[in-house]
Amino acid sequence: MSTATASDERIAQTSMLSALLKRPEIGALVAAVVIFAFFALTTDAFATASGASTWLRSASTIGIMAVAVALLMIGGEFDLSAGAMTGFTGLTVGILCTQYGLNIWVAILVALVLALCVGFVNGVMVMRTGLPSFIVTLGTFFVLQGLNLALTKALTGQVAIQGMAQVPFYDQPKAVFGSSVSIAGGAVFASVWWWLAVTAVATWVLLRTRVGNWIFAVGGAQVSARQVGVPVFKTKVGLFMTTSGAGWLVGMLLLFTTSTVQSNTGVGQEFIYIICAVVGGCLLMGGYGSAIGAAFGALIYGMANQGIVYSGWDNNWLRAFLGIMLLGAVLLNEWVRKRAEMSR
Amino acid sequence: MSTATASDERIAQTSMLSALLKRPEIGALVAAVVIFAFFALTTDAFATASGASTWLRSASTIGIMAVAVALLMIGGEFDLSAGAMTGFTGLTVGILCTQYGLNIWVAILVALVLALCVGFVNGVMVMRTGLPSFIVTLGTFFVLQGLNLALTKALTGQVAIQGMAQVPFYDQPKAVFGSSVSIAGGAVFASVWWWLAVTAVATWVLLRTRVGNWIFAVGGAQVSARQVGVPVFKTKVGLFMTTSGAGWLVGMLLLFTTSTVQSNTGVGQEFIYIICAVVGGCLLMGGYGSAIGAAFGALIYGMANQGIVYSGWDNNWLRAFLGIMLLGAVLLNEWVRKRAEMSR
Amino acid sequence: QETADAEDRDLTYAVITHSSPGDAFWDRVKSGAEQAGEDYDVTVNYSNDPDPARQSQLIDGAVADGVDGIVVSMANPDGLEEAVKRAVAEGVPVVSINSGIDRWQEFGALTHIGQSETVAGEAVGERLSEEGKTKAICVVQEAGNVGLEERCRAAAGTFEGEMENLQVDGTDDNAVTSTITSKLQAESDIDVVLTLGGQYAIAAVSAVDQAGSDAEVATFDLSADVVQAIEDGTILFAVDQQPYVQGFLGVTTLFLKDINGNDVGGGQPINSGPAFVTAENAADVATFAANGTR
Amino acid sequence: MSEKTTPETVTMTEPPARGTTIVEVQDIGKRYGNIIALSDVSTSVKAGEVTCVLGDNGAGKSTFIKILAGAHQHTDGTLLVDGEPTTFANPRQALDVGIATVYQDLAVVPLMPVWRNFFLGSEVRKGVGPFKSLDMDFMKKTTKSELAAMGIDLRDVEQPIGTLSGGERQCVAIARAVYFGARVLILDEPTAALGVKQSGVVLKYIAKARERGLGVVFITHNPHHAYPVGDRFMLLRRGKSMGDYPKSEITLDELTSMMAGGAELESLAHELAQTMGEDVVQEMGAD
Amino acid sequence: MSEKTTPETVTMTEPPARGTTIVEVQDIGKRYGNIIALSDVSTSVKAGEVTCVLGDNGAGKSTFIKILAGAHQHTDGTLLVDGEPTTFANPRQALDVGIATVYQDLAVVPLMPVWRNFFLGSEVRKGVGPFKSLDMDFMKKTTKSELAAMGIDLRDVEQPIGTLSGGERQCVAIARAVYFGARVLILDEPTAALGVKQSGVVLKYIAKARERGLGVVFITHNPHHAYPVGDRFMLLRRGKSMGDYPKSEITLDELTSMMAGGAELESLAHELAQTMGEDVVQEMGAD
Ligand SMILES: Nc1ncnc2c1ncn2[C@@H]1O[C@H](COP(=O)(O)OP(=O)(O)OP(=O)(O)O)[C@@H](O)[C@H]1O
Ligand SMILES: Nc1ncnc2c1ncn2[C@@H]1O[C@H](COP(=O)(O)OP(=O)(O)OP(=O)(O)O)[C@@H](O)[C@H]1O
Ligand SMILES: [Mg+2]
Ligand SMILES: [Mg+2]
Repeated sequence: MSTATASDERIAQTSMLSALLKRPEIGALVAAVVIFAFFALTTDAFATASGASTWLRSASTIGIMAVAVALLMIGGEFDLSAGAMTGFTGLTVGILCTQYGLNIWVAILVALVLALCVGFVNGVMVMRTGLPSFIVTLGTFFVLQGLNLALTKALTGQVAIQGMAQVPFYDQPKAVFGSSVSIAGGAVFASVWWWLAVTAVATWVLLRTRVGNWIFAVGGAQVSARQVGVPVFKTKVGLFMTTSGAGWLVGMLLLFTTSTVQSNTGVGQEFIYIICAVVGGCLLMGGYGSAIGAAFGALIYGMANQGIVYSGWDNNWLRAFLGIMLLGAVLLNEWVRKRAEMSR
Repeated sequence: MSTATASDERIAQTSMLSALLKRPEIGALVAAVVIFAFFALTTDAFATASGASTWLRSASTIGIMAVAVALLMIGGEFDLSAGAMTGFTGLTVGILCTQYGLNIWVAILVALVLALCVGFVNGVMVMRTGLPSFIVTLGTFFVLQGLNLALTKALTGQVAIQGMAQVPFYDQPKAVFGSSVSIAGGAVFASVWWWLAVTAVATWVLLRTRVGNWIFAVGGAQVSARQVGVPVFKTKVGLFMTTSGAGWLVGMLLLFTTSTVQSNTGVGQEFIYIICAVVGGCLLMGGYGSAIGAAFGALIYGMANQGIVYSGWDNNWLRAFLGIMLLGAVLLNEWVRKRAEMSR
Repeated sequence: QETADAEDRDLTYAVITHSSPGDAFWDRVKSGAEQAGEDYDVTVNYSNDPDPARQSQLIDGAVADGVDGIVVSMANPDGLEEAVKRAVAEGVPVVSINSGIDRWQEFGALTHIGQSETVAGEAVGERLSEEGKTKAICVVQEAGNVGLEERCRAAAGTFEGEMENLQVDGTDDNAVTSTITSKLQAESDIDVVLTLGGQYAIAAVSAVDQAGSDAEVATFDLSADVVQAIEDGTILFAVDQQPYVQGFLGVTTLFLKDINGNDVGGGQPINSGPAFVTAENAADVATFAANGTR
Repeated sequence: MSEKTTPETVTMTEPPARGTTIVEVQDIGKRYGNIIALSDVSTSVKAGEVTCVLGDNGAGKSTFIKILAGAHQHTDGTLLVDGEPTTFANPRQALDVGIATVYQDLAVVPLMPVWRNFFLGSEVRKGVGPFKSLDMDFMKKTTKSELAAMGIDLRDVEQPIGTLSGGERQCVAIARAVYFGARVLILDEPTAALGVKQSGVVLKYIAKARERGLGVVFITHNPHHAYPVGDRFMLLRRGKSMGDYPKSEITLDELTSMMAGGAELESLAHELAQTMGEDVVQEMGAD
Repeated sequence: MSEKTTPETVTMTEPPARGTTIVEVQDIGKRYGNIIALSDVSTSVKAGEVTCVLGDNGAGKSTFIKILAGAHQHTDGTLLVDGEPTTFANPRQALDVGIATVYQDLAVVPLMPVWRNFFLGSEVRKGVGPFKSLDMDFMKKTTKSELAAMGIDLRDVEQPIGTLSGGERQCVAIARAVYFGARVLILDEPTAALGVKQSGVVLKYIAKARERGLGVVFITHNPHHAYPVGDRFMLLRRGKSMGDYPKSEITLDELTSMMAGGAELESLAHELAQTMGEDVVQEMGAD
């Protein structure tokens, strides 16, 4: 990747490895390996096929959102409605199918369109009013949260979708979003494949396409990007729509894996996504980061969460352990990154 | 305030009012007035003395934290542990008094020292590691949340403090933190006075002292501030300690107003503080904002929250209403600010 | 699964509930389960998550971990169906507690130890009607929580008067008090405030006082302060679902199955409550409440 | 625009006939809130001509060219492009009619690599349909060679542009504008941060662009840079135009003293003489 | 430092004896990761002398002065202040020994008003004990008058500095350093964004500072600015020192051709001649 003139006396040394070490996700990768090793050595179940199946599953849905949120963050914006969006789309499909008997695929499509609309509205509001996205999407978050609760209660009389599995053709989307295949004795859920696919596509877009270039630019220096002719408006609105689209995907994965969604599904998760993205090397102020790093961040989170349970530590301390582990991972991450900087 | 040469032909017009309109809090002030007027006109109880007593009370504790968080945000940092800190200090005092029979004032002092230590650690970690404060204080938040639950449970066998009112000398701190005086038929709680005092001091520090100058500078351009000799480290650590000190104050106010604290007190509130600060005109990336604006932000939040109850709207929609109101307030805020910009 | 004899008690049970962190009710379930673990010298791992997807991951995780039995609360049975069935298929005995009375047999659980939020809620609704109340608010401290919503819904179902939910922000005590105060100010004909947790009852008492209303307070769940308040007459009654029993019996059932092959309940669900704590019997439960076991 | 594939040193397409007016402004003005940064300025940019905009600090030069570049919208007067009244909603529109700009604050994204900055907004792609991806090799090679042509020998085009020296960054911005400038090239103090050699290269570029029939707007504080390449000189003072002179009507000395505000300069030279000695002031005077 | 209350135009305290070495560097070097920006540079800053640092873009000039200013720490060699080996942990320490700096990127906080930026880090206060508050009137007045002395007539010192023009911002940074510079004044391309008049004022300031016995380090690309005020000329190329000449050993022409890299400049002039005509090149050559 490096095109440096090897013979330049102003460069101390350079190597193939050092190019890799420059990548923003390297720290998260190392932290993930360390956490894996820790739990693999201290607990029995963690490194088994069925153990891995559990933490991969829990990392996958968070990971998909984290990758989308990472793109948005690189583009310099936040989406606090991302968590509630996963519930919103799941509830939409659930209500349309169980209460109104709509065809399940049509319901899925309707949910997608609604999600994209919300993303579009978020983006347009942010760009047109000049308000920080943190506040605009917080408003959307509250609205979605209220809708999720009030509409679900009003239409189903409950706060969770029931009887989804009895809906006609339920098996078809279930195969796409909620099935699992057994590999070496552990179930690998569809969400894991989706996660891999989303990460791969996002990485390719970010590093190899024009749009990726624009995302970095609008996040790093919006005025400058505008001055050299980057379509800032379109790029940002597109990013918001990508995030809400990812929310739809995760909503479907949740709905068809567990065959239910609750009105409070996803509430509070929006920060987990941001955390994963930051652990994965994204800058909060935008302009720097990686999609694959966010995926590693989600993996760290998923592994820590499940590993603590396997360790059998007192559940009341769960949060404290999680906090310490998170800080540890980020510190390790930073240390690796600094070392990489030095040796590049 | 303006020292512009009145006769400069390059300035279109200038006035005393326009200097006021330039202030970052002007939008929040207008939004607060609008929300007040709205609920005063549409509900009976809102504008009565006892009604005002209620929304002032709920705004006050949020307001104190919002002001501290606003200072920190102007200084370019976040503190996600601020919410859990209010619970942490209250629980500390509660446990020390009810379980260990420590003198109540000593317990209050111990809690203050602990809070300041946490703030100090937050600040030092952020400055020494170069990690974003968003992540560092998130770690602290998790740790505090875990401690609050696990320690309270381990030491008291409960998840909330019981029997606080029976502690000796309970009345003394109650008078300082938890009393209320009746004004025009409505009870004004001690927290409201504290809120006013904190806002006034913070505003003075921000606009009229050297430290205030430094706060704006470290938030606006840390490298530049360092280059001209601003003690960046001290300023930022001091800000973190201020925030955790405010967390202590609010913890005391909660403990002595309700005579109990639960292990999940304050969890999730950290974002409310940030929201209030942003509604009050603070920039998320730092370097701009106002303490008094954050106080208005808290007022808006408190009024909206209670006003919705007074209006008797379907409570399931609470969040949706709150979201719409928040967006409305911020949009109004922005509109006023833009107008002010134009006419300055 | 090996059949352990009384000497070889190297047993591990997982208790997986749908509680949110720090919830007082579920804290007592946890205490009961852990006490049982201590008494029988078996390992009890408690974990919880209100999200059914996460909860079913916890169940899968426990199965992967090779536990000897699972105690699970099924607030949202649809969401847990696959995970519970998988566990049963793997030969892990499952006992459901608290909620899920309609589905446990279908999922292949050993038994169900109740009672659910529905039963408790219905009892409260009836009781309030008996007290001659006509207009109530049900204070929900966590929006969208399945268990809390169920309590209010069931209470409203049997209550003869009018009952409305009031959402409050349970993590801000000040806001809880203020919001209840506002509601009482806005609708002065409210004559009872029903809260869903001990702490919130205390806040409701001060809110009633603040608003100058003559509503009374009733609550789910106990705490030392609540018992004190009942004795003082500021709280009308508290309904004790005896959560400790649910945790304790859940583990006991698995334990007996393991060491003795017992089928506790004999294919029927077991009831764990509810019990009402009023001014008459408050003194009897005061010490237990202070211990955090009732 | 992004389909260029010939790695020529300076690529310019569509040169209009020499002397035709490409851009014209009439009584144009700009306010920021109540601050009047520019008012009543009229001039035109012609193909094959270099218009130098001169003036004190804060005179409104950058404001003026930001209007031409589409970065700001004028609040008064008219902007005509090819005779049509126009308001550029954004710089993209200006770029699309062939106006490329070097901003005084350079318009670079500090954290992005040099080559990505160079091609930002006009990326070169290869492949077909939805699988079009960046032609990274070509872009890196072009960046390196374009900069080398300006005398900047970059270690690594992957280096974030924020870590370059001030002058190196300036050169990237200039090379970019020259590479993409199709009809009009606007340069706001391009030589400010440059060494003598690099300044010479920039002047050469300006001369070449003029040669090829581009209209050039050139802002500088150095009369020695402005006079050799300029065809017309527009003077701004405190947001107002003080005149628009063809080269034939003005000498270097007149230009210098106009830029410095005439009489004032002399008293300054006098003062400096008292502290540094007479001989020194002669050198100064030449500047 | 912050207790100044005399609103003089240029306040300088503690002038050391002329000719004493204040700051000295020996074989100093700086790496950023594996990039060697500076290596083996030795020179000294003496009281009452102006040291000009010259060199191409990216030669390492800014890196060098950032080490003197405490903004970066050197990775090799020694920095001596008053003969003592020192490493400044931060710019505050350098300021405290009387070294004031104008950075190439100016070190201003864009959103803060001009007057707050001017006094940032050295605020003037009044009142006693914990109730000390900013002496806002004095600071505003001083800011306005110091800028006026440089020929910048500011509309409003409350204006955020980010809305000033490039040159106006530059003047604020210079005026601030001059005002607070006690023993050493370091200026990194101070005149780059300045008009002819403002440049003259800056040169006058440098001469005055020298007169009062301050050590000055002056970086510029303009030999016409460097030669009149400089006492010694240090040339950097690609991070290495190419020599350190007293004024007596060098003429303006030699300096100019050294800065431009000798032969290359002539071929450049030749090229430009072909496009612009002979007479033009004469002017160019003089630069
Ligand atoms: N933070 C950094 N990381 C990596 N390289 C850097 C960094 N800062 C500067 N450099 C490199 O060090 C070299 C010297 O930079 P410096 O800013 O000192 O040059 P300069 O002589 O001031 O140039 P100019 O005249 O253009 O301002 C440059 O090639 C630059 O790319
Ligand atoms: N966004 C803005 N808001 C308010 N005033 C502004 C803004 N931008 C520029 N100005 C003012 O407009 C005037 C003209 O600025 P401009 O940048 O056009 O000057 P300039 O001629 O380019 O100066 P220089 O030679 O120093 O770059 C300045 O006095 C500046 O303070
Ligand atoms: Mg300019
Ligand atoms: Mg430099």
